[in-house]
Amino acid sequence: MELSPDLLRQAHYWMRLARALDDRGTFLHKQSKIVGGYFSQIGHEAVSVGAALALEPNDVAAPMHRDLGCYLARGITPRRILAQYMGRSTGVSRGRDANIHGMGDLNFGIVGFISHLPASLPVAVGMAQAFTLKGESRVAMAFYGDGSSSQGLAHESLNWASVFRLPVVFICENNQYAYSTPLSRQMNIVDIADRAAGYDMPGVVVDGNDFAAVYRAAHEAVKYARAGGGPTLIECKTMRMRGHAIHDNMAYVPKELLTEWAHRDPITLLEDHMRGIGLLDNVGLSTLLAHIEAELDEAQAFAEQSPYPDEASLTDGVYA
Amino acid sequence: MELSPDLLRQAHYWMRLARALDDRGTFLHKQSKIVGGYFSQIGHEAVSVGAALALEPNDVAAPMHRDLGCYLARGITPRRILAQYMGRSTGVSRGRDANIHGMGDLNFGIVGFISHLPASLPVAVGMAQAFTLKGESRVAMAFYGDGSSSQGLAHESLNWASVFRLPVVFICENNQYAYSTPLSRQMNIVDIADRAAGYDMPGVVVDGNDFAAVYRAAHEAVKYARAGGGPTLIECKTMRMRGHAIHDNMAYVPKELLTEWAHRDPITLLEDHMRGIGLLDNVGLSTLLAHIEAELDEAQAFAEQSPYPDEASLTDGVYA
Amino acid sequence: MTWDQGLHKEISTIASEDASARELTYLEAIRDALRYELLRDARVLLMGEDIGVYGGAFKVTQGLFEEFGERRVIDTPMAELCMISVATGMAFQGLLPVVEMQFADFISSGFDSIVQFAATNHYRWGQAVPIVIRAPGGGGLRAGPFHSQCNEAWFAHVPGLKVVAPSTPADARGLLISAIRDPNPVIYYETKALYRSIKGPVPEGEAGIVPIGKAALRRQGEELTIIAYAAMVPEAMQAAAQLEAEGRSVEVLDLRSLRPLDEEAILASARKTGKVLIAHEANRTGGIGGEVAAIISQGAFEHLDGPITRVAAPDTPVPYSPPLEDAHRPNAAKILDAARTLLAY
Amino acid sequence: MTWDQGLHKEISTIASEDASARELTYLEAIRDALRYELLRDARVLLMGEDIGVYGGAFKVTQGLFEEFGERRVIDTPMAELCMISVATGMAFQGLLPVVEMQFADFISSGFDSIVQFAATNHYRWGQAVPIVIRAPGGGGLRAGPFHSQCNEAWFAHVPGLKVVAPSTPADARGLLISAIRDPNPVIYYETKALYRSIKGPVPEGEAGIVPIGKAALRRQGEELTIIAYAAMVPEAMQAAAQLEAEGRSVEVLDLRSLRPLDEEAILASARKTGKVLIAHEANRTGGIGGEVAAIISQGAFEHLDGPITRVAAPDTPVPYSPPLEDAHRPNAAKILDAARTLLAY
Ligand SMILES: Cc1ncc(C[n+]2csc(CCOP(=O)(O)OP(=O)(O)O)c2C)c(N)n1
Ligand SMILES: Cc1ncc(C[n+]2csc(CCOP(=O)(O)OP(=O)(O)O)c2C)c(N)n1
Ligand SMILES: [Mg+2]
Ligand SMILES: [Mg+2]
Repeated sequence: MELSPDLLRQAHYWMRLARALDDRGTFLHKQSKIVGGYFSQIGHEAVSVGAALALEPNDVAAPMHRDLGCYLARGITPRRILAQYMGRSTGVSRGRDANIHGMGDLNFGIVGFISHLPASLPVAVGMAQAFTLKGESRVAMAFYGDGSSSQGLAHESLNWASVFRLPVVFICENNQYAYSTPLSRQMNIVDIADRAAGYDMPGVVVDGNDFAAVYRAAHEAVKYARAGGGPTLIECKTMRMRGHAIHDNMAYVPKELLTEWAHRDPITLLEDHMRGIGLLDNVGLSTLLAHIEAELDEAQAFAEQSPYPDEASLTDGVYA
Repeated sequence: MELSPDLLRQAHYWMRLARALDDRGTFLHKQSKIVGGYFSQIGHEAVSVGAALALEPNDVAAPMHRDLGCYLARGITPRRILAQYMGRSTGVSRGRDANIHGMGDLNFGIVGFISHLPASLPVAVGMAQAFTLKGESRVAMAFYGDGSSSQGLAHESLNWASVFRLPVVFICENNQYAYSTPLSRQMNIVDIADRAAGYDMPGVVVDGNDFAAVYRAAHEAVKYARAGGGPTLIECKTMRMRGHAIHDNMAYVPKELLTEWAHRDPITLLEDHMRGIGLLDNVGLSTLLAHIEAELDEAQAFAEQSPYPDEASLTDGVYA
Repeated sequence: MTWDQGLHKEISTIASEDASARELTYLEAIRDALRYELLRDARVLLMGEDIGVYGGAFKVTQGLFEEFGERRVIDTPMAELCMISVATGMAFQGLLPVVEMQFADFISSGFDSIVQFAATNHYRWGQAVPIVIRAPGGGGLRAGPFHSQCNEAWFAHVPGLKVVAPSTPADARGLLISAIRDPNPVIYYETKALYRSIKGPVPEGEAGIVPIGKAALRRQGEELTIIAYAAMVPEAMQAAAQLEAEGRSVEVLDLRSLRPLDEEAILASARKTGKVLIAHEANRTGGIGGEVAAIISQGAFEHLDGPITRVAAPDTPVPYSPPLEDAHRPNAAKILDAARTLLAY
Repeated sequence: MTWDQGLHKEISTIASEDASARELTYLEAIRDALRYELLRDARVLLMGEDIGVYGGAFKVTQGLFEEFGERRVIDTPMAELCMISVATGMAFQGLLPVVEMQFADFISSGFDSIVQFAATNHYRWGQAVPIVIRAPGGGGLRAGPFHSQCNEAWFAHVPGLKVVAPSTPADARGLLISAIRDPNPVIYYETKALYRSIKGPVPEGEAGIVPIGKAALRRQGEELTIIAYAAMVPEAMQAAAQLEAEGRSVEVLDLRSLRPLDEEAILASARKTGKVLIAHEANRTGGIGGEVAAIISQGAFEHLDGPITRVAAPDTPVPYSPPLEDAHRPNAAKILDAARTLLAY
């Protein structure tokens, strides 16, 4: 499948935006403008954007904490995200949930993330089952990590989706670590995608730093799901390029491993490709980056000027 | 591997004892002498006895509710079991736990069963990890069913055993049903053993009604585990020949399926084989059965004459 | 009666919808509510282990699979944790799932998803979770530690959840309908020991819907209030009747709803009688009784004429052997004893 | 200080064993207890996510992997439910595992195995389960609904479990040593907000071991008792000091052990002062405060001079935004307010 110039440009924008928003967050955190902890997703851009762009607007996704690109590409704005990080009333969770947690908005088909991993999987399965029961031609996508793959709920979710042949796309982001824990302490196999066979579903391994590879696999899986084929498991091999969260200097990661992956940065790879086929040049890139910086400046200003939630609202919304 | 006459005779005794004790329980339940519910294990004798006999006395097992043969073969006596079913103070749990639950006694390397399936798996994994840490050459065996295989804990346990390469033998008793639920509602695959590949452990399918097949596979797996090879998953294909528990008439099971399996009764199969090689004749069989009936008569009398626990002991033993 | 003798029986009497003054068992009333809601609202569906073809371990859903088909009455894999989250996902997409735990004891296997996920979505990001979790609880059936639990206190502590526990057929129906229509996750504790042991008049149609959060005064009295719920309500009524025969005037308040508690009704009764006894089948320490006592001791302090007294199960698992279970389980006699002491105070 | 600013810091000061009058932080005291027990008893081992090479999310176990090696300090897969059962299995075979939940919030993922399995084995078949589960709990750190929970009440309701929650460095060590030596499963709640914010003298060797089930009278007084635990103890002390400055005499009782509760100490203090305020960081409804109030209202009824008062978090998840979290979290000022009202009663 040839990827259209338009798709590549979109992908480029969202991946650059995710990266820039991530950097902005780090900067704001250093300035103590961000409340509490902060998760970087650098290295994950091709996964989150590649998978998200394979969905239709009417589909749904349950992203995890390094899928900023998915939130953005589906329509959660940097304004709302920065306001969220700053605990403002204009943040996605209106100051209730922390950093990337609880950033859900079903108007954009996004489920709010919950810490307890891999909770995103079964909720996507349930949404997919609702689609099936209602006869809607929609697909649910769920993300989980290599660490999350050790949790029983990962098994229950994949199995449930398989038993009911539900339209779910499981994106496993294998970024080599779960907090400080290397793959060897989570599993005794090389490819998590091998487990798909235990559910009679397709299991695919892709280069998670290659946007086109992620997009193609996800697109295929979405098509298959929508056609009634059932779930697919896509394992994206990538690398978490920062610590688990901002406080973690990841001394436990071998330097060489980071260097190796740094040479395969997903944005650089995409840009090299786009330059090669004449879709990008230096001018185009600086224009885009300037545009993004301006967008983030505006978003930051919006967030900083947004009020904190009124403490009188503390108990609002515990019940619907 | 040729099975020794002695082993076959042992197996025959335990399988016959399990079957007779099971029948006795049904009889006593009809007489309202057994308290509460009652689980039959008919059809499972080759699995529970075949697996248990592959263990050394110093090994441990965490059996489930249809593994009567395992309890017996490891030394829990019919006396204690019938007293347990009758809620007597001489029962294995001293009247505290119900029917086949909580019949644990580590003097015989048996863990007390808990309802919440498949709780037997991780506790066996933990015991195996203790053996490894202490440098003991012991093996832990755990049982679970086709229904239990849908639970996340099954995944976590197999994965944990694999990651730490622990001496565990997982016996999956695929008896076609989980309560009323057929395999097709638990999984979308034919062989649960296929999932072993997802943990890089050997996965074996055996005829669970063939004692020799179960024993050989279990023996192999125990040897492999003891040699440091790690865990093995053995799936035993069998059939639950009664309802889920005694109240269940299993109208949901196709008659033909039962007939088909009735022709492959594990005890008949073993006895045919023993007759064929001259280890059993009619006289030998009647002698054995008479011996077993006498044993059970004595056990029943013991149980019936045993006192109920004193209600003053109600709160004893909540804490160690 | 033990759990296998009778409790699991197939029933031929599906309550007919047109009977005008129906007498239903507690179990039939539950089924009636499920059927009524399934008929009324296409978004309602049932999910659970063995609830479809088999009709459920206790036959509560018997006949519904045949009537509504496999898209509305769904037999699931054996995976409680996933099941709760799947129900939550369905609710996100406009369905109204009613999930059956085979026994309340197994709700602990789905606990994580209930307390962390279902309970918090609306507060965190405004997404309602209209699911119901049916939990057949309680003992007295010789079913031992894993088929007799009363674990409602775990959930009564969790903001975002509602918890109800009916004690009559009418409430069994009326509260279940409310639970299904409630936009929040509701844990519906149904009492196995009441399934077939009690029968009573049950309203039809939109009549008799019981709001969540309202206690029911089962009996008026002046000298003592017994606060109870679920299986302990009939026991409390029996104790109160006996005391009346002895010339004492006792009020019985059936909580029905454990979260939210009907503080107003609790305080009103406590203020009126000045003496309160709380009875529940759950373990004493950390049970609902503690919360009720705290509410009263704070809100009706000046009206109290005696120590708030709790009658509850001692702090052990539910034992199996008959003499042990009988000693363990609170009942009318134990309530009576404690009530006499309190009345004499 | 937020959870990422400071809480996760690497520490260079491993407390030296021979210092005679040591001042340790709360966190150092926990580590000291772990190290002491690891040295003393070869059966003791630690298990958890990221506790080995990394030293734990809060660096509580820092240095122990290096000192004791991978057989004593075990980095595990991310699987809390399995972890608890594995620990139980290890305990069956003579080991004494101390399991770390990365945050107390994640204990719900292992809940099933704690309440159904670990808690019940000894009652059911006589098999002791000497495990400890460390649960770093509590808020005030801008960490939101999933990294701030106080969920001790779930476990305080379960027979067979013990639950402790130290508030001082000395107790952090003394109770952890007791927990490790206890033949029962003990949930050890450690308070993240106290990790590095308090320092105090910590005994060495076999000195200063704190028995489970004994409360500590932190301050004597005549007019009012404040009962608290964990993070609310320093807040209660601050409130009491303020009240003293205003001429009032306030007693502060630190529960330390939540199951079993020290009923004797609770009742003695309630009888003495006649006015009781209970403060905890957990949600109000169904919290430990209810149980304590019930004990007092039953056991010290005649001595009460005012309504038993609770200061606790309102019934919401712990919100993230600073003004919301501050409004949510009980503190000295809120205790003071309530205490003044009660004193004026
Ligand atoms: C049930 C549960 N236990 C522990 C944690 C704490 N925790 C947060 S993220 C994380 C590692 C997750 O690893 P992975 O799934 O590989 O995702 P990654 O962070 O690498 O993207 C852990 C252990 C959690 N969130 N949930
Ligand atoms: C967590 C949990 N949920 C539900 C049950 C109720 N239950 C008891 S046995 C059973 C079926 C078990 O099926 P399987 O594992 O195949 O074992 P089998 O009974 O067929 O031997 C169910 C659903 C349970 N014991 N545990
Ligand atoms: Mg990872
Ligand atoms: Mg089965």
